[in-house]
Amino acid sequence: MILTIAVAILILMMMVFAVYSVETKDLLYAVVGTMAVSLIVSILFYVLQAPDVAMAEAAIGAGISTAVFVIAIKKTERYEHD
Amino acid sequence: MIKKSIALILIAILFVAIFFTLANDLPFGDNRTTTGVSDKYIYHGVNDTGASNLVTAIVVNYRGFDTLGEVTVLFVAATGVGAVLYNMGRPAGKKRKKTEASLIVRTGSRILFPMMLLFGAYIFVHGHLTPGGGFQGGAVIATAFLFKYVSDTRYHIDHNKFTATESVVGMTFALVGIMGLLLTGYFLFNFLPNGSPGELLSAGIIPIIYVAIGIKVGAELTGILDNMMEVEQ
Amino acid sequence: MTAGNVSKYVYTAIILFLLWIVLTSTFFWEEILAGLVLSAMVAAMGYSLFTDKGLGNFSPKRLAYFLVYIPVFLWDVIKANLDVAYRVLSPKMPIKPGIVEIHTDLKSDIAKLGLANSITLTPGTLTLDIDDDRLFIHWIYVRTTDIKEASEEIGGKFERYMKVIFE
Amino acid sequence: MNFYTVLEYIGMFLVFVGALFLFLGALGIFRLPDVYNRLQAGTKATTLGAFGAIIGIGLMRPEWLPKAILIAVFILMTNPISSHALARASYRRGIKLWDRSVVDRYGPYLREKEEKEGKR
Repeated sequence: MILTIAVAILILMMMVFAVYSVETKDLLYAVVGTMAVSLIVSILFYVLQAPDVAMAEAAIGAGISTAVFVIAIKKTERYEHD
Repeated sequence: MIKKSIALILIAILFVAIFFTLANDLPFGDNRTTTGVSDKYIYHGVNDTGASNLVTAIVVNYRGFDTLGEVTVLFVAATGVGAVLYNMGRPAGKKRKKTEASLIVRTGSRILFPMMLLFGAYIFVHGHLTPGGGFQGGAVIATAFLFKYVSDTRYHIDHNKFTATESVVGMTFALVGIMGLLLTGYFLFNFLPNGSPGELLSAGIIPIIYVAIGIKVGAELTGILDNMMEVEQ
Repeated sequence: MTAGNVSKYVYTAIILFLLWIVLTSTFFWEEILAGLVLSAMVAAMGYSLFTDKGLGNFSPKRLAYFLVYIPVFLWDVIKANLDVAYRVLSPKMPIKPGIVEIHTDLKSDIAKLGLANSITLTPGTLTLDIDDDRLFIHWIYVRTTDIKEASEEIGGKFERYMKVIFE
Repeated sequence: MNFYTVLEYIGMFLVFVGALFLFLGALGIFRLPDVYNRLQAGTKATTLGAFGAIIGIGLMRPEWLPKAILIAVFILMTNPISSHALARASYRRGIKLWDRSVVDRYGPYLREKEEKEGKR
């Protein structure tokens, strides 16, 4: 029961972060949003008994790809135009 | 406005769908969901391959050819990044314009860098025993190099050495496959003894391939990061 | 001040090998062999920066001070958390923040790192920047702005340990 | 009551204490006025919170204790470094101190350093 509630909260948070990172005009915040989505997804993978995938998601999704995005934003522009 | 509310309603429906699927149809930690081919893997996997981590048994042994393709995809991606960013040039003698990292971060990276490398190596060497494997360990190794880049503005890797390492380990993967072809008639056939599951030297060719994949992925991701960092504004 | 390359390399390899033993927590000969090979390889990649003193770090006096330092430090971390709890939970929020400057006599980089980390984790202080012997500390409840007094109050205790352990 | 049961209860207690301090850290991030004060609460509380939780798990499953201690030591080493980097970066980006702060010795130092580098 507690696990079910926790999973529900995690899924809800994941969706909020996903919508936020699509909607926001500040690309840096969007990257942080996708990083949060990656972290929550990796927790969900762990709960679903897939530790291998959880590790890959945490290391690549939350670590390396965030770094690559931040570097790219630093080289280009931070704000999205209409 | 209407567009947004439609989107929100769709998201709510998606949430309900995902949540009730997870809550009702997928019992956590229960193998009631297994059907057909997965039963074969679960009941015969350890005996067939000698790897106590079934995910690794599937990824490297049963589906080893797919993994070779995956590694190739990553290689093509790294090459693509290099090709796109190559012409943006790196004029000789021009420093990257950046604030120097403080002494704390620099000293921290000095101490933590070898430890992070060893931890990445631990993950891919034990790929057939514990969760993790070549891809995860390679990503950890790449973060170690990323920390180096963050802490020292003048640091850069030796491209020739990295490319050489990458080619050698990539060729190792292919050579192991070809040896299987020569000895038994099947590409990537497990020609080494399985050993007893749970020990480090078991599972035949799996550890060799995972060490190769780990080093290759680490080198490729580091190459991507290096290309991104070096480009001038 | 710095030790020779061989000493540095051996020290790094030993530390990494101990790390490997703790990670695997087994004593199978295969694991030991893999650990030896890997720590020798990884040490070759980072030994020149890992340490300044090399094998000199293993002197008994240093180890003894280090063992004494652990409980002192952990007790300070707990005190720091009780301090945070008090400041956060009391309705008036008794804070008087500011950035003060302190001085240190430590010379080696690793000792400075240890001092800065200790200061960050102990009650009410956060290391903001460090430049040679000047440290800038964000203090949540400033009691003195004098450099000498602040140095003694914030870093004095740790500095005495760090001097023996890392210098 | 055997030895392992006692260890398990100690472990549960440590996990509880860790969670409590994590909660206090979150409350501190919510209540305190500026970035630097928030970082203070955040760093200390997350360090001890994670420390308690990890060592607690290690005591509940004694075969994991060495790994748990290793992770805890890594957290003790890396957490202060990251919070220092955050604080320094936010000061250099120009994020102001709380208006009721009493003293700021870092601003004058930075300006002095800039002048020195400008002259060169």
